[in-house]
Amino acid sequence: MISNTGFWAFLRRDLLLINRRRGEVASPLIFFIMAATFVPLATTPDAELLKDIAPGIIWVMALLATLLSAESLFASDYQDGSLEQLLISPQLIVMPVLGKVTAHWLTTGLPLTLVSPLLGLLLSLPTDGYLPMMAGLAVGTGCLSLLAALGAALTVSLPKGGLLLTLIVMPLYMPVIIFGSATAQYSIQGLAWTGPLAILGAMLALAIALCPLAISSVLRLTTIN
Amino acid sequence: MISNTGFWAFLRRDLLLINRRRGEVASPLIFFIMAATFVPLATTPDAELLKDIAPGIIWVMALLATLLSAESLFASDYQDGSLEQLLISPQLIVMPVLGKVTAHWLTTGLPLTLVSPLLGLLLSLPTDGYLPMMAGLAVGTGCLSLLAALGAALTVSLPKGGLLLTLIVMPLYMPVIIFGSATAQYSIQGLAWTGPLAILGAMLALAIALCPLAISSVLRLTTIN
Amino acid sequence: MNWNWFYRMGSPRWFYESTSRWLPWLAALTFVLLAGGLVWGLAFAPQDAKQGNSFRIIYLHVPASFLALAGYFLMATAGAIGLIWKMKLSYMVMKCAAPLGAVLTFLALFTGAVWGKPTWGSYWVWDARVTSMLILLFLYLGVLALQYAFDSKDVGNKASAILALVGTVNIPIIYKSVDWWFTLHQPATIRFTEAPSMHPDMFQPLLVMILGFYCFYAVALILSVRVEILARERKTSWVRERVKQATQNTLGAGL
Amino acid sequence: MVVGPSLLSVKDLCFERDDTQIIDSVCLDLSDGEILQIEGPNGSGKTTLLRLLTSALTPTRGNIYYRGKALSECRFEYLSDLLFLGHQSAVKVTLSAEENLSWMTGRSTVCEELLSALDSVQLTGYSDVPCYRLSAGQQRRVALARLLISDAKLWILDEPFAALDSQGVALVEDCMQKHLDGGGSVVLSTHQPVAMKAVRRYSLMDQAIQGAV
Amino acid sequence: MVVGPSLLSVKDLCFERDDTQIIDSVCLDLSDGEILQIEGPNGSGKTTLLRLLTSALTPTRGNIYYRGKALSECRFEYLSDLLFLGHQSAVKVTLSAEENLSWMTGRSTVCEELLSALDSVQLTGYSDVPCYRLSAGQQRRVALARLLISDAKLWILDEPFAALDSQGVALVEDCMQKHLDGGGSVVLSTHQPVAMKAVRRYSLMDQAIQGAV
Ligand code: HEM
Ligand SMILES: Nc1ncnc2c1ncn2[C@@H]1O[C@H](COP(=O)(O)OP(=O)(O)OP(=O)(O)O)[C@@H](O)[C@H]1O
Ligand SMILES: Nc1ncnc2c1ncn2[C@@H]1O[C@H](COP(=O)(O)OP(=O)(O)OP(=O)(O)O)[C@@H](O)[C@H]1O
Ligand SMILES: [Mg+2]
Ligand SMILES: [Mg+2]
Repeated sequence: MISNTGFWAFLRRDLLLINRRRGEVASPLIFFIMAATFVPLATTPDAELLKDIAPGIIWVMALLATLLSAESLFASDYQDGSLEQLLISPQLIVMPVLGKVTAHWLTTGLPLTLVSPLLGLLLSLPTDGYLPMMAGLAVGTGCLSLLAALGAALTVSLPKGGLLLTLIVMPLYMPVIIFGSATAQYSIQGLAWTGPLAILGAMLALAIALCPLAISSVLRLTTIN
Repeated sequence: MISNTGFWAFLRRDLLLINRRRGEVASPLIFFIMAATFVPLATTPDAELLKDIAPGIIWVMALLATLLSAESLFASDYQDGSLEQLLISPQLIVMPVLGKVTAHWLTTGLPLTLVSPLLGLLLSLPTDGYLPMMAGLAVGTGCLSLLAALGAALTVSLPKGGLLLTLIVMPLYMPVIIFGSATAQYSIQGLAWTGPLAILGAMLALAIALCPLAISSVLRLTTIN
Repeated sequence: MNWNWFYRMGSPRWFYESTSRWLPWLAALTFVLLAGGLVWGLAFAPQDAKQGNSFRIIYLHVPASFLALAGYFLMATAGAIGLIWKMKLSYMVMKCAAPLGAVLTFLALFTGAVWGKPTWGSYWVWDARVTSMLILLFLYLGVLALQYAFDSKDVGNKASAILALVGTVNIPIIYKSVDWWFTLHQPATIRFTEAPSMHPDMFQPLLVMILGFYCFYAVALILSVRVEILARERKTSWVRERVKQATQNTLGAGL
Repeated sequence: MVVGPSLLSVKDLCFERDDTQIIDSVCLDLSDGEILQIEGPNGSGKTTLLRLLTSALTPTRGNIYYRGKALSECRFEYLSDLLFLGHQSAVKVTLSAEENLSWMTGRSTVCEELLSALDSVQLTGYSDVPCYRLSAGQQRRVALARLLISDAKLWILDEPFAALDSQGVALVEDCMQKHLDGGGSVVLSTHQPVAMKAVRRYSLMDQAIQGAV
Repeated sequence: MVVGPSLLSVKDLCFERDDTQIIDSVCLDLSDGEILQIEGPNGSGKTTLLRLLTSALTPTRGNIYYRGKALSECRFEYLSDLLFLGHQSAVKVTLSAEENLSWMTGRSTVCEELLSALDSVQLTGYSDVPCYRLSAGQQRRVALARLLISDAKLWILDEPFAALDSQGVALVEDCMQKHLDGGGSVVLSTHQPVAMKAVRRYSLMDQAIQGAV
């Protein structure tokens, strides 16, 4: 059953599902904005200082937003039995998985990227940094979504998987965040920011190649009970 | 049924449940540490700069850790019908709710407080700041747990409540985080830090008085379908 | 080629019985190496010209760092063998290597931090190697947490094996990126990445300590795997037999 | 013997949700020692009615009386006398059967009584196994073991036979019969035939299925 | 007519989980047009056996053959011919009945066929209501509507009658009968009696209940 469950079918369905709960579409975005605004509240309103840490803070919050919204990537499919149906469908499940991850990115990574200049403004980021930051976020959040999906697959059968997911995935995020925030920082310092961006791109390519496969086998594993 | 479901009964049961899933006990703690480590990675390893933002970062991360672990506070009780049983038990449900929140604090707020000097070390916080920071965290995370529980009650019937919860609760956290990080910052700057601490204490008292009541009535409301 | 030996090695019983034979010898060797190395290093090796006596912590720090890293690869390899050949023993090794590795990583961090105070003036510095060691600790903790989060041992084993493998892919990337990050931001305040051209009198006890730590790691791992085997196979006849013998022996000794 | 007010009586109960009338003017009466089966096709409102009776839902119109008093006046008394078993059985899957039972019945330690209740529902060897390891029917049995220990007067059971095998069904029926004989009362909903004598039936019209929204 | 290899045959199937033997040496045979009911008390391993048959679980020993070929050789073919309905019915509660059905059957638009299937399971007025608003039985009916549309040869149904009223049960039985008449086969587990002729039964021993862990 579930015969033509390819990439597009899952992409379309997940977008439909997210769209049904209107409140959910905006959630990662608002989390992103709110969490980032907390930083000046808790640290200092000093623009000079904020400027230096702005790209980093934006990246950390983007990372957390992606991570948190990924938690439910497979959860509802697991609970209602859809995941079991997917696993016994004749196709390879790599394409559906990729479809789901794409839907996730379209509803978190992409809006985050688009809204990041606003945060840049709030955190006094120099305007030169906007474009590199957005480019970095666009590519980097792709990696983040894929890695988060791997974590979500590993913890799908655990009732309280959210935090555990964080624990597992965060160390893997390290390179992404370093190169990601470097993209913006380089450009502010007048260095060539295409270097770190290229590395981010390479990491994305690697993640696209490996993660869906890993996720598929993990899903088979963790859903057996 | 569920006859003697008072404060202690729920406290004991929740601790038992958390203890059953070993991996879960340490999760908020590790999240806290990891998320805080990301900040220097994404911003700057410069101790001079880190020192200034350290209390703020520690507080923001403590806030996020409490929030994320609160998400599942009522979720499993809701799903398996225990919450319904609680709601039709003859007692007031205020005490059980308080018991659950206490269990939550004992497994998140308290360990976070105890481990915060370690983060202080990593983020080059001056040693004078340790004691005020810990005092502030101990009191403040109490407020955070109570408010997070309120948010968890509001979103308990929503499948993807995690992020929404964050949205609802974050604005309420604002005062806690301002006075909380002020406690540590005042002491570093050599000011009297008992002032903000006293305000935190007052907020905690208020939260203990009001939140359990609010949570009880919210639970009645959100679980009707 | 005959693969029998390979599968026999996968048998917990074979492992238990063969290790019983040579474990005492290994333990004795470990003791000699560690005790000898410590006494040599702490008491007889010459003082460092610049650091004075504080440098002596190197005899704990370097071996612990070595084994923390090597232990991760051992754990991941054991996990991979378990996934590919479905060997129970291999999962047990992985499971026991995780806490051991985490403890060693912690020891490396701790000794490094203690050493950092006199040399760098602060317990912590966001140096490349130091940071990647911290991430290594997180990776270990992730594997541990995932392992125990599953109610089913089988699923827990496989899931954490996969995580360990993913981590192995990441360790070089993490190391490279942190290294790169460090050189970007901060002028080299203190670098300890270049191997210090050490005086042989200091270096020889260090070698002994490293060897001793390797042996210690092996002994600790084997011991905990043996405990794990007894726990998992407690229902089998050979374990029951052994338990009966052991209780009789102690009873006999008591009488 | 003077006939007192009936145990539970429901007057003209209505419930609407999102502007749809789900329960429409239900009137019921239940005396001590009586068993009442709520009948109706899928979607006719059985679960909704039972949850109204437990006070988990609040009716939009109408009243429920317990021993002649309106529910609002004797909530504590009523709820103390009540045992409800819903579609979801409130079994915590990480706890073992005996831990679940001792928790659900408010006992702080595992006593003989609990173990013998678990024996009766044929979970003898499973009492210390975490419940996620049990089959659907076994988990349901853990929840049903409450019936054997409870001293509530009024049982409200939503599909108590779901997921049970025939032995299990017989067990529950037996248990209900004993309860009735002891003067207790039962309201239940089920799609399966109930093999007990003296079951009174109340049928909800199947308008729900026929009428569109 | 030459008798080919049977549709599905299971040889000496064993399954253990965490060192407990749950399925012990099951041998089965199923031909085209045949219906097989897996019987057994709660916890005897029916669900586990059915999930083994769908290949969602991997047996620790033994083999499953589809039309004479081992499953590992004809996985794609087998899974394309298979329809499985488990305890959980894979209904997305935020989607409406018709959206669910069109998704589950892999159609990209809502067509006549889907709507008439929903009519047959008596969800006429409910086809565009989000499923969380439906009762337990109505949700189950959404999943069962798949049976009316499917062109799979082999149906594996775990407790298909759960939560259904008597009309619903009759409907499913009817549907299975048509499937059998068209040469399809069914394996199902249920605790309720099946009112169909020619149901072959396979009984799992109830060792699980009797033996302690
Ligand atoms: C928390 C702080 C520290 C951490 C996490 C740490 C970590 C490490 C690691 C991972 C190694 C490498 C082992 C290998 O090459 O496989 C190492 C080696 C070494 N560390 Fe540290 N270290 C720390 C602090 C220090 C300090 C303060 C000193 C002294 C100034 C120091 C001196 C050395 C030396 C001399 C080596 C051997 C170098 C070599 O042979 O490559 N470390 N440390
Ligand atoms: N996740 C699991 N881990 C370990 N054991 C399990 C697990 N799930 C089920 N079992 C055990 O396997 C046995 C068979 O379970 P299964 O769910 O197949 O039974 P069933 O025949 O479907 O029962 P029911 O009629 O109650 O649905 C039970 O004894 C149960 O204790
Ligand atoms: N959360 C809800 N919101 C709106 N309507 C609902 C909700 N839950 C149920 N309904 C509607 O209420 C009616 C009665 O549902 P209820 O669950 O009480 O039926 P039921 O008799 O228990 O059915 P079943 O036999 O399938 O369990 C149904 O028509 C359903 O569509
Ligand atoms: Mg119902
Ligand atoms: Mg079953």
